[in-house]
Amino acid sequence: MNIYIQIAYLVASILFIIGIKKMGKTKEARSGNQLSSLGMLIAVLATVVQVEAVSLVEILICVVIGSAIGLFIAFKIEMTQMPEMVALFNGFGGLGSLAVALSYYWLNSQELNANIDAITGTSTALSIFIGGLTFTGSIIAFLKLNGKISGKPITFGGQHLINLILLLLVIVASVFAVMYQADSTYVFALVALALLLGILTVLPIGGADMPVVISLLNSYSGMAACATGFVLNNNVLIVSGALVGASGIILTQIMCKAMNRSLINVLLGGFGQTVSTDGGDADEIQVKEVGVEEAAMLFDSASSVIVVPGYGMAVAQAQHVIRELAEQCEKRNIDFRFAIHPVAGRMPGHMNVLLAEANISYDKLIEMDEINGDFQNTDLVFVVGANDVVNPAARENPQSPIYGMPILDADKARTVIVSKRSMGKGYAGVQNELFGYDNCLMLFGDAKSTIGKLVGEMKEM
Amino acid sequence: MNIYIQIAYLVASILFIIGIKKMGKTKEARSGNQLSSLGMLIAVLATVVQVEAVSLVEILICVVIGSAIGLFIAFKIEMTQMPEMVALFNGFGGLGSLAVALSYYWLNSQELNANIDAITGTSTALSIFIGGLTFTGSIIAFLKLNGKISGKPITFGGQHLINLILLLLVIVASVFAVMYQADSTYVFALVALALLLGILTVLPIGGADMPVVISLLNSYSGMAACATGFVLNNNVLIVSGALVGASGIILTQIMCKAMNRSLINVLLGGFGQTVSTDGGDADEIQVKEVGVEEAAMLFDSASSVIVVPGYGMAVAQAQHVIRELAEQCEKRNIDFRFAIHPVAGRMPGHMNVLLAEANISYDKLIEMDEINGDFQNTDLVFVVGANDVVNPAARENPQSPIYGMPILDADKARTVIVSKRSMGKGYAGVQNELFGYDNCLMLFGDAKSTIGKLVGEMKEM
Amino acid sequence: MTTESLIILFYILVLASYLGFELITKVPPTLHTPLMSGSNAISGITMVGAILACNELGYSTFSKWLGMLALVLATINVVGGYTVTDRMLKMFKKKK
Amino acid sequence: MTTESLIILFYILVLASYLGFELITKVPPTLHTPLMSGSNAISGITMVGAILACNELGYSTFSKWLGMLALVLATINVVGGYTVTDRMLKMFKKKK
Amino acid sequence: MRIAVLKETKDYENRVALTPDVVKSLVKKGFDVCVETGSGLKSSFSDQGYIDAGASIAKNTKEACQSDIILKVNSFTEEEVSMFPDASVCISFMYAYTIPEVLEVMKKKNISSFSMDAVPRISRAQKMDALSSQANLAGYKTVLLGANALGKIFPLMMTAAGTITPSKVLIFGAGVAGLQAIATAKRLGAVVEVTDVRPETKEQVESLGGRFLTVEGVEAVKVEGGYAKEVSAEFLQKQKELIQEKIKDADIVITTALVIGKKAPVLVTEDMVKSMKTGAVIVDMAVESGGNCEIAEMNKTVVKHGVTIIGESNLPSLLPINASQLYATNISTLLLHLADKDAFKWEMEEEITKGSLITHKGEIVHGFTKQILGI
Amino acid sequence: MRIAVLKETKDYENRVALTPDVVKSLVKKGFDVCVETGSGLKSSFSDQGYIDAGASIAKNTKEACQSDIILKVNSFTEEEVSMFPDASVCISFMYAYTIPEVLEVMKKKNISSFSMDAVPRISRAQKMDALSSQANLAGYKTVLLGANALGKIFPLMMTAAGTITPSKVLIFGAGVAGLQAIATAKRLGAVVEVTDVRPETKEQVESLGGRFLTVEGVEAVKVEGGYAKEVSAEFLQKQKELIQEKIKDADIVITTALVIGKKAPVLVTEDMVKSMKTGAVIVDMAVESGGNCEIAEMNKTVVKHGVTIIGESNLPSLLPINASQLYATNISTLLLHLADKDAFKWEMEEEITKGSLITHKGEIVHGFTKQILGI
Ligand SMILES: NC(=O)c1ccc[n+]([C@@H]2O[C@H](COP(=O)([O-])OP(=O)(O)OC[C@H]3O[C@@H](n4cnc5c(N)ncnc54)[C@H](OP(=O)(O)O)[C@@H]3O)[C@@H](O)[C@H]2O)c1
Ligand SMILES: NC(=O)c1ccc[n+]([C@@H]2O[C@H](COP(=O)([O-])OP(=O)(O)OC[C@H]3O[C@@H](n4cnc5c(N)ncnc54)[C@H](OP(=O)(O)O)[C@@H]3O)[C@@H](O)[C@H]2O)c1
Ligand SMILES: NC(=O)c1ccc[n+]([C@@H]2O[C@H](COP(=O)([O-])OP(=O)(O)OC[C@H]3O[C@@H](n4cnc5c(N)ncnc54)[C@H](O)[C@@H]3O)[C@@H](O)[C@H]2O)c1
Ligand SMILES: NC(=O)c1ccc[n+]([C@@H]2O[C@H](COP(=O)([O-])OP(=O)(O)OC[C@H]3O[C@@H](n4cnc5c(N)ncnc54)[C@H](O)[C@@H]3O)[C@@H](O)[C@H]2O)c1
Repeated sequence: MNIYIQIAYLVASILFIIGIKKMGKTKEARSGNQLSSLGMLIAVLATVVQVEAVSLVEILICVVIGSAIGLFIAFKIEMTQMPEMVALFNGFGGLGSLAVALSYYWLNSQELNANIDAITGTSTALSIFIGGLTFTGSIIAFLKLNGKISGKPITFGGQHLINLILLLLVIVASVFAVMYQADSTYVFALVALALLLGILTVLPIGGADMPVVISLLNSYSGMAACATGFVLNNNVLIVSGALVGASGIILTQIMCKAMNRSLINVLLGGFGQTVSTDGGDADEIQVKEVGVEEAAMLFDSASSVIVVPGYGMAVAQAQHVIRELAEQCEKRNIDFRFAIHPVAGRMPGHMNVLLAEANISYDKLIEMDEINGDFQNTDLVFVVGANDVVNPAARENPQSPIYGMPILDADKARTVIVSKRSMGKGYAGVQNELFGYDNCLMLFGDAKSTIGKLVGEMKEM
Repeated sequence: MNIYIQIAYLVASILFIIGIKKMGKTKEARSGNQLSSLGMLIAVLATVVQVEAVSLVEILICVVIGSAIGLFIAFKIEMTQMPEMVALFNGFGGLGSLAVALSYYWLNSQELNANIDAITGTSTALSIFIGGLTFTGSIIAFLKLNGKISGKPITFGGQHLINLILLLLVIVASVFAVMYQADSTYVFALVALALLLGILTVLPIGGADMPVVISLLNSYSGMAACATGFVLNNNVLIVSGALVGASGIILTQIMCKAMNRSLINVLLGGFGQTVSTDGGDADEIQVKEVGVEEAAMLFDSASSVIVVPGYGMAVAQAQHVIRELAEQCEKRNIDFRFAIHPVAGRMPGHMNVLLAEANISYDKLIEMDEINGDFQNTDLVFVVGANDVVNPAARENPQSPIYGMPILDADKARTVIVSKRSMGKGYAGVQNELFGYDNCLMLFGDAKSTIGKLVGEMKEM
Repeated sequence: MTTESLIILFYILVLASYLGFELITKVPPTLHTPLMSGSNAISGITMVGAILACNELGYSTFSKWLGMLALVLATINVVGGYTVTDRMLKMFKKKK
Repeated sequence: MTTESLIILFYILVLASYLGFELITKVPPTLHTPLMSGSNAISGITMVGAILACNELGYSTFSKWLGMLALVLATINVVGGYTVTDRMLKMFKKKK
Repeated sequence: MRIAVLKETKDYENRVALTPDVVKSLVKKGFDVCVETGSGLKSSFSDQGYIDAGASIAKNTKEACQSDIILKVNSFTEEEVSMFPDASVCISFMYAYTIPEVLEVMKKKNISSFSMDAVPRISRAQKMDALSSQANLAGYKTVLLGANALGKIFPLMMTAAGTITPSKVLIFGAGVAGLQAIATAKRLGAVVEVTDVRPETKEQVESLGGRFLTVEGVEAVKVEGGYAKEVSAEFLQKQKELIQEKIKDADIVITTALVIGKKAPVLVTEDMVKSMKTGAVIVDMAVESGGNCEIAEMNKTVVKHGVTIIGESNLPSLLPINASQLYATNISTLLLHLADKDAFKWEMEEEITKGSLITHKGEIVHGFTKQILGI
Repeated sequence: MRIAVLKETKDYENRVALTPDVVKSLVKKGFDVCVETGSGLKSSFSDQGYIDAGASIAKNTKEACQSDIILKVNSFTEEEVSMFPDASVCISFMYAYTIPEVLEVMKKKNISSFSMDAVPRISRAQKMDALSSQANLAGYKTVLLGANALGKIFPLMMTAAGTITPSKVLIFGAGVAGLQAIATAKRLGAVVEVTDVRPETKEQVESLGGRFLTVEGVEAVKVEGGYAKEVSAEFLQKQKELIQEKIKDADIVITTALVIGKKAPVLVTEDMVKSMKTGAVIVDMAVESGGNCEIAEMNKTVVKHGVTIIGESNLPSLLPINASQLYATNISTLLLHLADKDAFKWEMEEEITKGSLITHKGEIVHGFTKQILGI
């Protein structure tokens, strides 16, 4: 191989590395993605140069077709369909790896009748297996997210046993395919098994777990690429495949943690259903949770923030950490104010006493009537242990015991984050529908400790 | 090469990586060092197995001699001599690399009359150059720290020019050594030049900058090992050399930052003198500065802390961050109290007002008379913007205008950290000798912002 | 392939994997989807393999067709993946 | 050495260097000296090279003597380095 | 419609029913407002201020009374009511069950009357809740009175001349007034301890930095509509023991424990007073309904057994400016809820109307009042 | 030696020179202590308390005076001094230059006297600095008096019945008393603005959360030994303009500006008072030395032009328990510095002795006093 091409591959690898690194930070993610695509371009061009136009036309046609389809899908889809698209692309990638490996195998074993050595053979089998599994698994995930297949986990008795048997068959088929290369039955059996396993392992998983599965399959497709690299003895494939494989695994783990599930649980057939944790007292309200890190990012990207303190702030004694939050926001030139509801807390002026204790300047505290018009132009409202005073039922539901009480129109803001410990009710003992609104995210936990962590995150950003 | 040996090398490389990673964290550093030494053992054993006892006796003798010397030095020296020892070892390592490369060169070019290809030749030259430079540079650093040579920067006119010329000569010698391998003059010239350059580049640097230089030379010795790896086509050498080289550079940079100097400044002949920043108003008092991170570590490892607040805390309005500090300490079960001097601040009860505002419980505030006996059993005293009230002159110097005023015996604690903006004086306008005491470290900067950072560090630990 | 070169490739594998681990140690949840999507696009590097695979004369052989199929699929993965990721990331710009 | 194998070694070099950078991004100042000392010990890996270099029969040749010198020096670096580092790190234990 | 503001006649009363600001807003809404001369003087609002706000000034009560709606802070006297036009409407703190004679006169003149103290404490009526708004101010004032009468300072102070230990404030009852008292005493730096019969107040007290004294080993107290109902004898006994223990160290004792419609419970007995430190202070906020302290005297500050006992019956009135402001908002919000500029709505089944209407065209229609008066 | 504590005779004086705690420590050190009966009553210290602490009780002043050292808070009267034994020593707040007659009597009886107000304000004498300790308490009390007289509350309060804006407190002088006043007013939630002639007080004021009103465009004021010296007419003019502007919005004005040994500067003129809001309050801490407010009246609370003007001359005395505690520590520390149980040291060149000794064996030796009396 030409040394320049090798160097191009090296450069591409480095670009991938830097790209991945940057994609872990909000501010640099986009440029990271661009760098990595640049790396890809370099790698592809280098390869095209390397093959010295032997079959340039076909290559060109294929690339054009692929690009057209890719671009079409990428631009057509709605933002809400992103996760399923990722699954689909991932599936294509997996199938691609399978095809490359199979092509290599076929070329050598059937067409050239050359012998493939054990190491290369093993790599080929791995590549086929992982690629196939990734393909069908991703397609199932795609269909589930798409709603074409029920999002409910589809289970049947003994599925773990069946999967285990299939896996054993995969190994057998691989060994035979490497040993008896002249007979193509084995390799096709391998392909079929891989495809089947992909379907069977993903089918039983509930729709809610799909993101984790996709992330894992993504990691697999990286490994498939890596295996292909071993087949073709190509470094850039190995580096980028390994990179994707490893970072994918870590990402999967992070996502599992965020969902409170263990990776092992997902990796081994555990792959089971999520236990539905929100029951009982939340009645019908479906809420979206948010983590501390994401909340921190939301703060970071807001340009105006209004804090609505309530009795929960007093209970948690969170006034001091809120002052820190204010300092963090002011550092970022975020417009930061407090909306004080006249009956927030349990005594007149309750919030005033506490916020004064925390040394928050009087002119940051805005009365309800004055600030109510501003909510709709506000990026982010942070409700800290308030409940009744932001309950839209007071405006909208004549049956509610608090109907007629003036409230803070927090719900009108672009995004609302609510810090409270649970779905517990407020003084008036009524359900708050705001928590189920589309623009509302719940940050569960004691206000003092969660906001403390939030501030910690912001400091690091 | 035997595959098991290769695998052993791979394992050793991984152990080095994990070891280095762990050495960046206080709690794991020791186990990290042990892992890395395990890696070294594996690599050495694998190599010994590989050479198949061709010259086992000599090897054994050399290893025994080297080990004996190493252990002797390592155990004999005082803790305070650590940095110079590191320099010495580093020098030996550099010379070792030089010797290996030279040996290889000699063997092939002179003894076997084989030809060394260009790549290997370049690597050899690099290895010799870097190794030689590292050796003499380290030795000079060692002698400077040791006091055998004056710690003062030794400068002479045109030294940058001379260094540049020498560098050019190095290149010339290298090229010739590779091209005319039969003639050993060039390679010896290269050795001589490398040794000379090491002396000349380090000699002009002041003793205070030595740690940075050693770190840099350490990084160089890693590079030398790496170059040797290229010479011998040995992966473990490359991996560990690169690892040491890269982490050494980063470490150097971190150290530069901590010293407020730029790496470029050090890397290019800038290597110059530090500008002595403490002049003028500090009179003769020589103080030791401490950084936020190190202060955080001191807090982390203390089991009892007393905070002495003074007027500067009031000016900086640092009471709220101090509460956070208290919370961090309490989380670690550190005994945390405040020593309130009766005239701290500018009005009676000044500290009480502020600490009450920050919601610090009354029973954490201890009167002077009650707490004065406890200082000597306290790990860490944190003086925040106090000055006169901890000035030992009040106890010891009858000439001082504050003589006779009772003070807090902060100086009796094991370690004292003082947070203030500068060497500015307090209300009484007198110098405070405490700041120059052996157990006293200055944490310069506005109390609120430095303590804020300190708390940030502690949260991350 | 010789074990010699296998070992070297293994070095690369191990180092790259470790690096992957190190790089993605603390990603905020908002970035999970784009990161997934972006690294997915990278795994489309099989495109390189695909190009090599269809570098045969003639369309007649199975392996050639497979190679071309692989190329189309990998290209979709690469092009679609990068574009979608970019679209997602555009939304993260600070609204002012 | 062939350029082929040079490139592969280069991969290893680059990946290892990048990893080194990533690993040591935020070390507290207290660890500066032990870290320096510890990684210095690692650079004593030339010991491996030295063993290879003195793997010749007879003491007579210059290269052999050089190899043995290298071995002694590298051993000092390795053994002394690790021991000193360990001594330093022992002091970091939490006093209770 | 024409609204009249009468001058308060009760002793120790400094408030006024409407302030110029509120008058202005009512005038804007189309009401005529007439203020009896000198009504606002004691709360620093001059006649001129009212005139500027658009009100007319009546020379005397009689002249003022020639209105459709008559407002006051305290309950109307027989004399005043007899001056009202027939079928007019009046609003004030009536505590109707305490003034059957006046109700008689109202009956004769077909007067409709609303009482501020009877406004139901529901979420949507919070803006009309004068009991809360006045209790809140009272809670602040009670601490200031206590602090001012004490020969010590509140906060901990470490000075060159020695350390002054913080004062200990013991508060009975964590209702609206009690909570504000806690907040104010904490702000000034005192150590605050609180006892209440309602267990949910523990969290509220702690949210303000107070220490809650829990009466151990007794079952919880029933709460109805936010008010504490009569509690068990066992509880009161245990509470008493706890208090006896704690009161010895207290520098200031503030009692706010009311049980509506009944005599206030005796929480501080004479024996307890005797056990207190010389120089300590008791402020009894319940003195008007009999006093939580056995030996408190209404509207007097007395020193008994070395303890200063303050028995102000009308604490909000000591902050007349703010108290009038808040009361004026309360009463005008109620008025605007009940009527527009042309007429009253008389939605008899609406909760607030129903809760606060005492007499309607002369007839007593208020359940609780009827019940107490035995009608 | 025997120490006597005399009962205070001055009006409005509630303090006592020694408290039982301090008596106990003096007794421990070997002194005899004798307390005139009833001395501690007004500050809640009973005779029994002193007896328990080891003192004896003297039936009357005469009996008490038969001692070596005689202590008091306020300066001694001619009558008292005439009862002293020959060559005895006495200590109190003498303000010696104001009582030449008494000094005469002392001369006759060879009395040595130390004055608490003359103790030099050096670091090592801080524990004896009664001026500071008393000023500190006065600063706290002045805010409480003002807050109590105001018809509003201090803090911002957003309630269902409307928002109460925070009170504005304007403080003149950021000495010891002024700073404590700032801290106390801030604690209670007021918005505090402060003016002082010494520029270094800006930082101190801000350290307590107050806003400093800088008099622009005038050079800094000279300060000597921590005290403000007379300031330029230009400064005073500019300051006046600033005050005229700010005083209109103030709810409470507290003046603490003293210039030692001189009549207090007039900072608040009658015109300014007229421009203030009805219901506002002025507390003049300098009323004893002429008053910073032109129309303040000593020991009276008057309402003029709608503004309540409080002129308490003896604020620390309103916190007698703490004030006595601190004073007792101050005076006993001075005493122990000057003497042991057997005799005085008479180190005439020592700074504290030199600074505070007014008469020595009858002769006036105190420079500043001599200077003012023109001797
Ligand atoms: N201000 C007054 O004068 C006054 C007087 C009496 C009654 N009220 C009434 O009190 C209510 C005040 O409304 P509000 O919105 O302030 O309070 P709220 O409606 O009572 O809601 C408080 C919320 O705080 C949450 N919370 C409690 N502890 C927390 C902690 N440690 N960390 C985080 N969250 C915590 C609770 O949810 P979780 O349990 O899920 O955490 C609860 O839902 C109104 O209904 C008002 O009418 C007011
Ligand atoms: N309490 C009273 O009643 C009273 C009254 C009058 C006088 N005094 C006198 O005041 C003194 C009090 O002693 P003290 O130890 O509390 O204070 P101090 O001796 O006056 O020292 C205060 C120190 O704080 C530092 N500082 C100022 N601003 C700072 C900031 N933003 N961040 C960090 N440090 C800051 C200053 O050093 P840098 O400039 O280097 O930062 C200064 O050395 C005593 O001498 C006492 O006699 C007390
Ligand atoms: N829903 C609303 O909007 C609203 C408005 C105002 C008040 N409230 C609620 O109404 C309740 C009563 O408030 P209030 O200030 O009028 O109370 P209150 O004046 O009736 O009583 C004061 C407090 O004294 C307590 N108390 C009674 N007997 C006692 C005893 N023996 N020992 C100790 N404490 C005793 C009561 O529990 C109460 O907390 C509170 O819960 C308050 O939060 C609700
Ligand atoms: N070294 C010590 O230990 C010690 C002890 C106590 C006090 N001091 C210092 O002594 C100084 C005086 O304290 P004090 O309380 O006795 O002061 P003070 O009673 O003499 O005066 C009060 C304040 O009024 C100010 N003032 C004077 N004229 C004014 C005017 N026209 N307008 C506005 N303000 C005016 C003064 O500057 C002073 O700040 C302070 O600096 C204090 O910190 C020092």
